[in-house]
Amino acid sequence: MYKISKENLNALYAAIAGGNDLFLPVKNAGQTNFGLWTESADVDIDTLKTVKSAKDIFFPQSESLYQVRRQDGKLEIQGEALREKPFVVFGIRGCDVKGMEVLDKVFLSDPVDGYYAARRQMGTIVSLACGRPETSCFCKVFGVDCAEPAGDVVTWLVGDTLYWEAKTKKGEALTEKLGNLLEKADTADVEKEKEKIHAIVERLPYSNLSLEKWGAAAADQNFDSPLWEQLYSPCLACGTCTFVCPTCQCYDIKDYTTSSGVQRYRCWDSCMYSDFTMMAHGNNRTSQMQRFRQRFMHKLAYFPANNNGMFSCVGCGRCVDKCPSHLNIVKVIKAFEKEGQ
Amino acid sequence: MRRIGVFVCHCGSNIAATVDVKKVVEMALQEQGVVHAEDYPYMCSEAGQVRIAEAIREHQLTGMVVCSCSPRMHEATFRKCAERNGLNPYLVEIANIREHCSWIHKDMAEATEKAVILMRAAVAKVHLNAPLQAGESAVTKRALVIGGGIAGIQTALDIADAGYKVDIVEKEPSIGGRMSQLDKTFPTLDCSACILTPKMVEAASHENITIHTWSEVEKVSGFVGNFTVDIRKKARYVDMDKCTGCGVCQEKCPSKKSLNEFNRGLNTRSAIYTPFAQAIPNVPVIDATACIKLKTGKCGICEKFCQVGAINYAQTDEIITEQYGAIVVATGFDTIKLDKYGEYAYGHSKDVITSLELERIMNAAGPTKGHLERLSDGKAPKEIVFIQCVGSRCSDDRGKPYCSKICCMYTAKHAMLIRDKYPDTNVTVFYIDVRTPGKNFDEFYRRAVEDYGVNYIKGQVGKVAPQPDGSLLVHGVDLLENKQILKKADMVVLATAIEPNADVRKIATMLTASIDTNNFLTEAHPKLRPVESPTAGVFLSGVCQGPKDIPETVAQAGAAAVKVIGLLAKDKLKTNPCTAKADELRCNGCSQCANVCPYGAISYETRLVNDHGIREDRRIAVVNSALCQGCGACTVTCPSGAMDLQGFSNRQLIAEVDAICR
Amino acid sequence: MQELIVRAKELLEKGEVARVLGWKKGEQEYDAEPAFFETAESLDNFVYNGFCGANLSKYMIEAGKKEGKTLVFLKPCDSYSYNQLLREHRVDREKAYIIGVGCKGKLAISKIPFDGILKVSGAQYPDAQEILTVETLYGTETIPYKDAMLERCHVCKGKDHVVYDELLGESADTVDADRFAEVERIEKMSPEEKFAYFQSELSKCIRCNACRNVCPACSCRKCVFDSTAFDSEQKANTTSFEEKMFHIIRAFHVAGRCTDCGECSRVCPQGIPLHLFNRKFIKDINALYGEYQAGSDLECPAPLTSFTTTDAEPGVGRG
Amino acid sequence: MNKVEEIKTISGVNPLKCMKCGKCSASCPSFNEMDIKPHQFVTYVINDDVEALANSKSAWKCLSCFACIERCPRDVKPGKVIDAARQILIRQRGQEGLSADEIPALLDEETPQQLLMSAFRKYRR
Amino acid sequence: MPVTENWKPTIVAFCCNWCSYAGADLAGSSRLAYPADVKIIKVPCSCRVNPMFILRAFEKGADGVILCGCHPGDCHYSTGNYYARRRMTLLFSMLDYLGVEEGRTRVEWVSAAEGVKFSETMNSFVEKVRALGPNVRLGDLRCKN
Repeated sequence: MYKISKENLNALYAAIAGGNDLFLPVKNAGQTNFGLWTESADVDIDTLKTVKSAKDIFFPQSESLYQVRRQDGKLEIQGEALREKPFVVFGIRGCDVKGMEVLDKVFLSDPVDGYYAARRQMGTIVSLACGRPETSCFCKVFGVDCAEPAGDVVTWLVGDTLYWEAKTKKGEALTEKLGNLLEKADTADVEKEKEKIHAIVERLPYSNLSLEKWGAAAADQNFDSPLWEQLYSPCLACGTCTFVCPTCQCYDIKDYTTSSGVQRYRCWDSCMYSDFTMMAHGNNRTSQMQRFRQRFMHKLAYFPANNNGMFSCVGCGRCVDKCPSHLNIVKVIKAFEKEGQ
Repeated sequence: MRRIGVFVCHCGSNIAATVDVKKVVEMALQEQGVVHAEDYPYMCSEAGQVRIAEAIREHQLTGMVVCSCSPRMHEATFRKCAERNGLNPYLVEIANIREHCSWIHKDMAEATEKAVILMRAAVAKVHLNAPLQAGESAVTKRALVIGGGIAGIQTALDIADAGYKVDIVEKEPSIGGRMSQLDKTFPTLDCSACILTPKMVEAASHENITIHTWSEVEKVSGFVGNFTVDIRKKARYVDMDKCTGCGVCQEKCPSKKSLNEFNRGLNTRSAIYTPFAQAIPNVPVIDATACIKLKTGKCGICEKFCQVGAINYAQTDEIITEQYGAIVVATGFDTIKLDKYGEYAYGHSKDVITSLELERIMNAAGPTKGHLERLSDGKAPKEIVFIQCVGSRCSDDRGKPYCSKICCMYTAKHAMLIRDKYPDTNVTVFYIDVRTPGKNFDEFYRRAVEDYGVNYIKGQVGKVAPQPDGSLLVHGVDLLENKQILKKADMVVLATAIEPNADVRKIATMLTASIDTNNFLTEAHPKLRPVESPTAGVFLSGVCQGPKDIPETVAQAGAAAVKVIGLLAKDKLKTNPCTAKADELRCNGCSQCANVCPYGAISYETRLVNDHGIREDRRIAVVNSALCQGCGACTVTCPSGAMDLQGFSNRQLIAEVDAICR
Repeated sequence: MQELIVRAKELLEKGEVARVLGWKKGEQEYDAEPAFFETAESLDNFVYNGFCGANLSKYMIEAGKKEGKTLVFLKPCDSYSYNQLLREHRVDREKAYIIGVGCKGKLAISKIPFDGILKVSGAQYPDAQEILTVETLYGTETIPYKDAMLERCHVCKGKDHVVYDELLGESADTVDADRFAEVERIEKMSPEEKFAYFQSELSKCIRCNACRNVCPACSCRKCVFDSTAFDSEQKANTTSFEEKMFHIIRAFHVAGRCTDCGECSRVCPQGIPLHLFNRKFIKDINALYGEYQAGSDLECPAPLTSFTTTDAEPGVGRG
Repeated sequence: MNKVEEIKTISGVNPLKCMKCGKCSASCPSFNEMDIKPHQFVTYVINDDVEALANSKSAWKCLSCFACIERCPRDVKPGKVIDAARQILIRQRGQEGLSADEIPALLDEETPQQLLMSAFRKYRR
Repeated sequence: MPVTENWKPTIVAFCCNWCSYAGADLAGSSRLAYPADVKIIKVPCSCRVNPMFILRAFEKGADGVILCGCHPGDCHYSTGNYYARRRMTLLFSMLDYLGVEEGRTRVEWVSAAEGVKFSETMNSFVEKVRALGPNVRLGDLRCKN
């Protein structure tokens, strides 16, 4: 284990950024999101939750796939280059790291998504333990230990000191590169920090949600529940929950005409939208209740059914914070929990 | 996938000299969907159209673009050509590479590049054009003529004689207009009333003509073939059906101090009056601002003396609504106000008068019973000076920039008449130019000089100074002699500029007919469509379109009538198919579009809609395509884009934008 | 709050209304959600406190499609939105029973700057306190009620409802700021500063459409930005200022119709002050075409569907 | 700048607008004193003969009463043209005009005030 | 796109069919030159121009957009340009508010008889846009590669 004092972090960032792109939480107009580090960037690793997760570093909100040009009456197709430059994501929390695992299941299983795979390959994840978990956090429910997140490197911010521990080969390579910026440290402070965090997690209101009613079996059991009709009604059909979610992975593919031809790109889509998966014959889910149900059933029933029980929720709580109508997955889980009693 | 043909016209050298037409053809063939492109010296020619026809057949075109002159010139030509050859006319677009390109650019490379872009925009639009079918609307076989002067009367008579109903709306108590105020007419010197009155009588007695005098047009809605017009019939206070026109009321009326409008305010009339003896209808009106009974409730003398009980003080304005297929504007003219011409002392001296006032003075029914006398002292003038171009041909804000056209001739007429009737009265005319184009016009003017000894001096008058002895000192100049002239005169007559009647702007707005900076109504084309307004179904007759003398006015009145007859002879009109249409799946039924529709073409109905499986009753906008004129105001008001305009759809316009900006 | 429940139960039991549209208790005090109540028992979960900021008027579009009357609770500012929907034939007045509820200013949990909030006291109606006490995982804190209030409440339109069947509860005067001060501040900036400001704010936009979907004026069945027919569909964000089209057009579409209810800014997950777009139009409309408050009545001509012949020319105010 | 342009710039007059109506000459109180008449001024400008205009008697006979300027229907304003001709001359000669201090000495009962004012306008700019 | 001396702006001019398009025709038949940068799109009336078209033009790479219609009061459809006037007044005010350069947008009323005005308007508008340089602020970066 290594450590570096907080005041030297800028030097650390600069060192990481040499040869890598460095993404980390940056504050812009009052909000913190992952962004590219520059010398003038307002780095903010104190904010627990970035508004959007770190998902869009690996799976951008919109990305070009290829361009079609018309040359002398013929079409010429040029694919977008895959990520070649290595990059580092710093300050990613345990829940978001877990979110990457979910995305991997989608994008790295056959057929592999080349764009995503290239980014995963080139990216090194430096996670950060959560010193002050929030009311809306319930990562524990999904087996995430926010005191000891996964990642190529795990870091802890204890007081004015950042502790650094490489966990993988990628992480070790990065650590090596940083040379004597990091100094050796013992683990005592970190152990104490973990204990403190675990104690807080126990006091979180949603830490003990029961997932008994969920999992693969729920696909049949819960689909026709009358609860959906009650739960969905305040839903505005906006995409806030999907866009802040670290695991939502649906996208749409569209064309855009530019001065140099047609650009085909993909962009995040939301199952909450009425035109989601709209096809020539219409829509396979016509009511908002169906769309609302889809989102939660996907996260808590269909996904585990297809992925050995792995839920596609990581308990980050962003949707709990951001839903304009204060609807969220916690309320859904609790409603089904009560139903049984 | 569209199969588009692009036809590039050289227009002789009009286009080809500045635009590389071969290059445009070459670039057109690069465009998606373009299966054929060619250039030709004159696409609009018979031979050019044959080539288009062949291309349509050979390449089975489903859309075409003609790169040529403005669509205002030949869009109709090419659309008809397409239609004849089995291609819907609305699948044709014009790229205007002449007026908007070759004629304004000098550099060939630059002009060619622009022509290519304009071609691309048209091709992009054609991709999205839909075949449209013109609808039909019925024609109301009745015409409205606004204004009952010689122009309006002649137009109405010609239309009526062709067998169609015509209504004349005249704001004065009688038809007749300016011509009824004139004494004699040039160049024949026949009596104005003698030739006008028979026409007035003919109009009044014509079975197809309805005359609304003392009436004004209040509101116009609808469109060509189907106008709906509200006419305000002002309270006359005299029952038209009962009155016999005996005239006793006018004699007995104690309120006699109102200025006589017909005599240009040179004398007074009673509160109940007919403007002149031959008035049609010969039914008086009561001037409510002068009538003692109407103002104070006391009097009622006319009622007492009226033997048929025609007086009705309780009458009020009445609005009648009528349907018309065509509207003719014949609102005529007035002389301009002279308050900005202090140097001519008009208004300071009673002996400085306008020519129109002289007409009344010379007229036997006028304020002096036809005796030429000074209004100040009643004496016969021995020296009369005429000043030409008062307020005409002025580039400052005091007058009008145009030539009033009639002044040279009527001044010659006045001078001649005076010299004829009063040989010992000297007449001097100060002129800038004497303009006498017209049959027998110059001869007429020369007679004034040669046979009647009228003294024509070239040079504008600078000032008219009233003298203590009652005479007028005219400061003039003789430019040919290069001498200044100071001339003592007993009377000065100003050839005052004429201008369109003050009401014409209001009427033009109601009709949405366009009007120029001088308030003359604009013709659809200055040479080829001189009696039509750009607004379909609205025609122009007389001076409202531009200065004219009587024969020209009558000729134009007849021309306007022919256009109206041509329109009314049709049972159906093809309507513009480029109308708005609401997409029922996206319409919110919010009514915003109806609020901006100038034609009331949008209504709402609740109907069952199947929106991708959701079936529900929805309030949906419905456009009446017979009423819609295709302005597109509704389309922008519609936030969801449900309302769209056929032929100028959102996607078509965006495609053009994209093509230009790419 | 209790009186609202009593009255709602009464109307429900008498059969005068088929359902009640109000706010339902959430997991915390501050996450009440809009909800339909169809039985008297379910009303036990009804809540009305300082955190019930959600404007319920837009839900009345859907409610209007259901059988029978819906009782809806509208705060004074919500009633403007309802009126505007009424004017646009989007709701059926016959199918609504409107109780105008009092409002003492609504709170935003995001404005309470403490981590790990567990409990907030002082926001309970009708006994809202001047100081809120906030229990958190990391200790107890206090904050003045006013400091935690939504921006819109600082520039409140007033305590009067513009449409209602009956009124319940008292309102408080919460105005302590000038509605147009922020717009004016931006107007005074140089073009470069303005652009930098909006670029910074709009670059946060994630196109989640929360602002649009919560907006009572954005009640289109199919938004142009979801519609391929106009070739205006937009889902992606690709540039630093890419959302301008969406936000400018959205503001334009609601210009003259936006009641300034402030829901757009309340729900934006990225905290973009979206009301500054709408308020700019409102300010311009007031200055150029006369004072106009959308939703205040059903008759007077709307600014963008009317005109005078002497209106200002485009570009008015430019140098 | 040549003289023609100069005179156009000083006077602000477009001589081509003149339609030769003669209203200026009819209005001019100094007409009989002038060798070149007011309606002819523009002709000299058009014919590029500013020299003759500047050296004419008219240049100094114009009273600057502005009657022609007021009444000109074509916005040609001969008074301004002749004034501009004078200006050109004065500029050539340099500063040797009447100054305000000299006026009291020149005053006498017989001299109309208007004449003095116009003289001042003419000679002192 | 770098600003070079040879840089030419892209200008979209929306012209109503009845007045301004005819005014442009008159400018053409009178041989009154204006820069070839101006490309005219015909619309039936100025009220047909949706603010979206204007933003779209900018997004796709236009450097200036001008809207021409009949003079207020002279609209062929009687009221269209009055609505257009309000819409554009508000839109332009918003664009100014967002920091878009004022010279990039303009509305001008040009009648069918005003060929001279059309040409002068286009000349002055293009001059202004040229001075401003390429439109960056409203452009969509996707169009600029």
